[in-house]
Amino acid sequence: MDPILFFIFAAVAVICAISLIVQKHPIKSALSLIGVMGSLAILYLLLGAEFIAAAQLIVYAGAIMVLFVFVIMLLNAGEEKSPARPSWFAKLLGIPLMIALLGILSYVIQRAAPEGSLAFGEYTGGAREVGRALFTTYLLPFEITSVLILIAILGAVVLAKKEL
Amino acid sequence: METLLENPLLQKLLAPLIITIVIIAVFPLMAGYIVLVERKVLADMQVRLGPMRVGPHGLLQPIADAVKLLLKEDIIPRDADKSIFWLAPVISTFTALSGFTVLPFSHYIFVTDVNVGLLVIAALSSVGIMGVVLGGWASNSHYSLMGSLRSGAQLVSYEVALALALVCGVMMAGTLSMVEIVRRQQDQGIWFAFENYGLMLIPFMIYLIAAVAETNRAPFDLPEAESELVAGFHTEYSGFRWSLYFLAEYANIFVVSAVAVTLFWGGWMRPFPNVGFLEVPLNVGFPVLLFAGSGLACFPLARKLKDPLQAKILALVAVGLIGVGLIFLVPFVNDKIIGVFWFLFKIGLIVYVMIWLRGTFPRFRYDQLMDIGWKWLIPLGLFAIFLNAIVGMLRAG
Amino acid sequence: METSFLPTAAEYLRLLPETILIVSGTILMILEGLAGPRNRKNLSPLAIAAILAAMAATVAAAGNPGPAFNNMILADGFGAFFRMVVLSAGLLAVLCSSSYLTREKADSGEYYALLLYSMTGQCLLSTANELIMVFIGLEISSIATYILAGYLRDDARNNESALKYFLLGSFATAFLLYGVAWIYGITGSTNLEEIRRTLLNPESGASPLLTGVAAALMFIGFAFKISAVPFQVWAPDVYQGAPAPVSAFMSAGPKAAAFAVMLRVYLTAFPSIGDGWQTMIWLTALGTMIVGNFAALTQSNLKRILAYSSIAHAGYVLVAVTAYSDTGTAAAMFYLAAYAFMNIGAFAVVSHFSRTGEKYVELNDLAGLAQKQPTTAALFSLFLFSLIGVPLTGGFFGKFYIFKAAIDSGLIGLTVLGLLSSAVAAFYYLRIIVVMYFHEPGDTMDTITSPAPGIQIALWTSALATLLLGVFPSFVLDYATTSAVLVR
Amino acid sequence: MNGVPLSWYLILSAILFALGAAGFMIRKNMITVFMCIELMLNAVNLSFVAFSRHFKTIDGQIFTFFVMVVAAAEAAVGLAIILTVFRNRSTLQVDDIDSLRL
Repeated sequence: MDPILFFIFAAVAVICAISLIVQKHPIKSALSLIGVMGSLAILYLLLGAEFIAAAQLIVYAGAIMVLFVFVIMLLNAGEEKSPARPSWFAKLLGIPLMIALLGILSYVIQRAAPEGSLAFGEYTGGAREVGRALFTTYLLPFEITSVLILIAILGAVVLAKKEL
Repeated sequence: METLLENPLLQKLLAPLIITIVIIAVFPLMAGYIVLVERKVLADMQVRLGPMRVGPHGLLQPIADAVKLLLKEDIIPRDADKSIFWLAPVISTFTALSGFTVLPFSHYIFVTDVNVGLLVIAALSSVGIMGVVLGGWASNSHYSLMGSLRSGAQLVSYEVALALALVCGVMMAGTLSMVEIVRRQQDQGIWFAFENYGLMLIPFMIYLIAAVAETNRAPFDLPEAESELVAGFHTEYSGFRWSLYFLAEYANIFVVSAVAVTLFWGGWMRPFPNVGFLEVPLNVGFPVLLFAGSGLACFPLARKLKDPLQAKILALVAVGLIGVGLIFLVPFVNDKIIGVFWFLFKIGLIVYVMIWLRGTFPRFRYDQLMDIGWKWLIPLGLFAIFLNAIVGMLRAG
Repeated sequence: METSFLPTAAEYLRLLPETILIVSGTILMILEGLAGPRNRKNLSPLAIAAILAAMAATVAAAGNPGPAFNNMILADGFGAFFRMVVLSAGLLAVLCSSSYLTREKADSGEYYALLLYSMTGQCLLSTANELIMVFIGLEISSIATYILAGYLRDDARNNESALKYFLLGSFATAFLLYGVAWIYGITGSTNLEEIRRTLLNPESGASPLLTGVAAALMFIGFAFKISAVPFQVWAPDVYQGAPAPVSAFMSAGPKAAAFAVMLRVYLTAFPSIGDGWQTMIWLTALGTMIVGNFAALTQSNLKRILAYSSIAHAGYVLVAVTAYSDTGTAAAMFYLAAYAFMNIGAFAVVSHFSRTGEKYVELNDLAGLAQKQPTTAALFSLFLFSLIGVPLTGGFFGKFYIFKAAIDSGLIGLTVLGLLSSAVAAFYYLRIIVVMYFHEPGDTMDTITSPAPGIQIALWTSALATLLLGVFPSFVLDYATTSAVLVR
Repeated sequence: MNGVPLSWYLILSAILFALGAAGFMIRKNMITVFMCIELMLNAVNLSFVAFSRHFKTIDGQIFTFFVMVVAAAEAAVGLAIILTVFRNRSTLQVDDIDSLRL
């Protein structure tokens, strides 16, 4: 059962990711990204990370992507005029570099990654475990993150408000 | 037959499957009747009759409406983005109906019990926003776009208040599983709304207000403000696609009410769960009186109707209602369905309150709406969390 | 176990500098909100007071070094050193900003709040002892700096600078994060000490190949932040576009913090792959020095020249990192401290000179500055001499220690090439001095006013610090040497 | 066959990461470029969760949690920056943003 589910959603994720970078219209790219995020959420469930799966949908699909779509709509961004004309930089570096990166990573993973088979249901990290870790071991990062969010709010206000 | 039913895999798969099918089959009908009730109640508040033509007292109106919607011409605006125009209502409906999967209708009727059930509902509702936003965008019309932007902003804002109110309830329950939340209330013998010397009523009120806004209902129905934006994000939608949005809206109302009932009103438990002598009057007497009484009340109405066919239909409905009431007298059956009865009854109450609000309050202006969300509900929600946490800690010693 | 996570008073003390910065940043923000747009006050004195308090707290925390909050941070001498560097850079940046913002009519508490938050992130980076803190510290520092770079949002140059910095910075963060994920996958931990133990333990079965790839991925992330070749492309555009005081801060504070965290991560966690790492840094250091110095030759915009010079200087520090020894680490620390002062000093002059809207930032606009404002010109020359590495300035001893450490580690080739490239560098610094002293003043010189008090304080402080480091380097170097041992 | 090897998850993660990085290089619309960065972060998250499951410890999930928070903060700031750029130049093409080049 597990491998079947894995392959279905891995395929969805990869197809959506490819669609993200080939779609001409930003809204469709955004939708593709939501597709990737959704299928990753299901893979997280397969990996027993229930809380993270739910958070993935709430934070990424529900908050971040809504923000993206909002901005695309506000700016009324249309299709790209010159979609398939990557600059020399991209041609020279981008694609071959990425293929090389992927090759190296896959080779390394095949050769040296820790062995192990992950079956569904052997280990789960629910809200309780995550919460406990956040408020004990990871207390400092958790509290400091609030500063990060404050900066984000402050920054958005500073950059977007009517007058300085 | 016995062995087949005892097969664990079958039990694991069959029960959820049946419940799912029942929900998908019954809910559209139910949504239709919620609308009928809404129209009737609103009419009553405005001293008029409401739908009266189709069926006795408009009882068959929902079916007529459904037929009309399904047979309507399917129009897609020429400049609309076809694929997204098609996808948006599907997203809305899918996420709204998926919320049903974690609702505990009674202690054994639920599709699945997830450890993070409440988060699943929050996740689905936050993804559901995409349906609204994309629908407005894909229509390629100013009214739709404005409506969807407003609606999206509203949903995102009120989701925060909603979540803060939920946190209070989760704090009381110590779990995110919907079934467990009700079990905790059963163990403690009290609905969470009245926990902490009644302080939990604050988050409940916040939840209720935010839920009304979250479902785009009056007085927060800005996205659909007819006078300004025609019909908001679904201006360009018609026929079947429109009815999908419509279904999603009512499914959302049902789900947010169900969450309120589960988290604050004891889910499938009867009122006063810890008072033993009320067992029989509430669990048997009340439903019997409710159904049989309303059935009996139909007879005088039926006699007044001039059309004999309509009178016959109404009498049939009355008999049906009495029959349902009598079922509750059978102890074995009562035991099985009383949970569902209370669950749905409480949801009905909350839906009634929502209709009531719609009939009473004028619509807010957009800036007022944002002010209420950000400047009142969210600080109040944070305050409620602190208050309930401290009081809860003191109570625990 | 249940109660052991409660932090002790000593642990709070070790976090005190960051706490002060966060609290005062928030107070500044609230004051700004309370004052309203009408009765704005210059809030820079408050920010200065907060930074001075944070400096005092750093000194106090250094008296009782140790880990805090479950080993999340390690407030040791190394951390204290970089905290001081970051705080000094921030202090000078605030001093420069005050008059700059008034001039651009953009004075607000939010700017200072963001600056303080950004410094919080950099202080956390200097003391981070866990990859999660590295990540969060880096993000706090970066996100605040992205906003600062685009702070004057009606200025197209600011927008562009912020956008480039943001897009490339986030891209780099993703690489860093991927490396962290791999390290976690190899060792099962994100604590630097534990990673070191696991990697050095031959029974752990950690593959060196995998560790190398992970360390390289993380290096990409760090290399972006320190603008090392080939990830330096953003730096000139960003430094040119951002407000001058922000560019000054960016070239000193975040860069020092990024070096701090890079040194700590590689020295503490990855001694097992030292050889491969050295080769990689060797190439990067060389490339960074050459690209920085040669590209600066062709520039005519002062901010761009300083940007390329900052790339070149990152290259010198990388030479010290390549040495991979305690003296090398100490030399890098000393150099970063000296560089912070001389570079902010130079940017302070540019910030003063460029006038409203940063209209005058071309090299030729400097013509005749020596006649109009001999003091400013003299101080600018001092900073430029220090950047060249002329004796009696901090820059000289910085370079001296770096190349000495490199020779001690047998990096003769790199040392020779580094010295050659810094000889090239002397050319473009001297060109600025020539324009200042030997060209006739143009019409644009008429509008120049005398430096604002804040700028003057910043100029004199930087000059004093540059000279002090040039005349009595041992005070700082000794401290750097004793604390460099700590991260090994 | 009732388990998925760890390396499959890692390869999926590597594929997504490389796609995101490639998208970053070849796309011209700055919003899409930003989305490619989000894709890369998501790919990293998958690795974290898979490793967390492999070690049966919660640490990787915690890291994922922090990455999400940071991504949200980044999105807010990044989109605000994109808005200011658009306000001044009315373009979303990265190539058009070149006034600083000499």
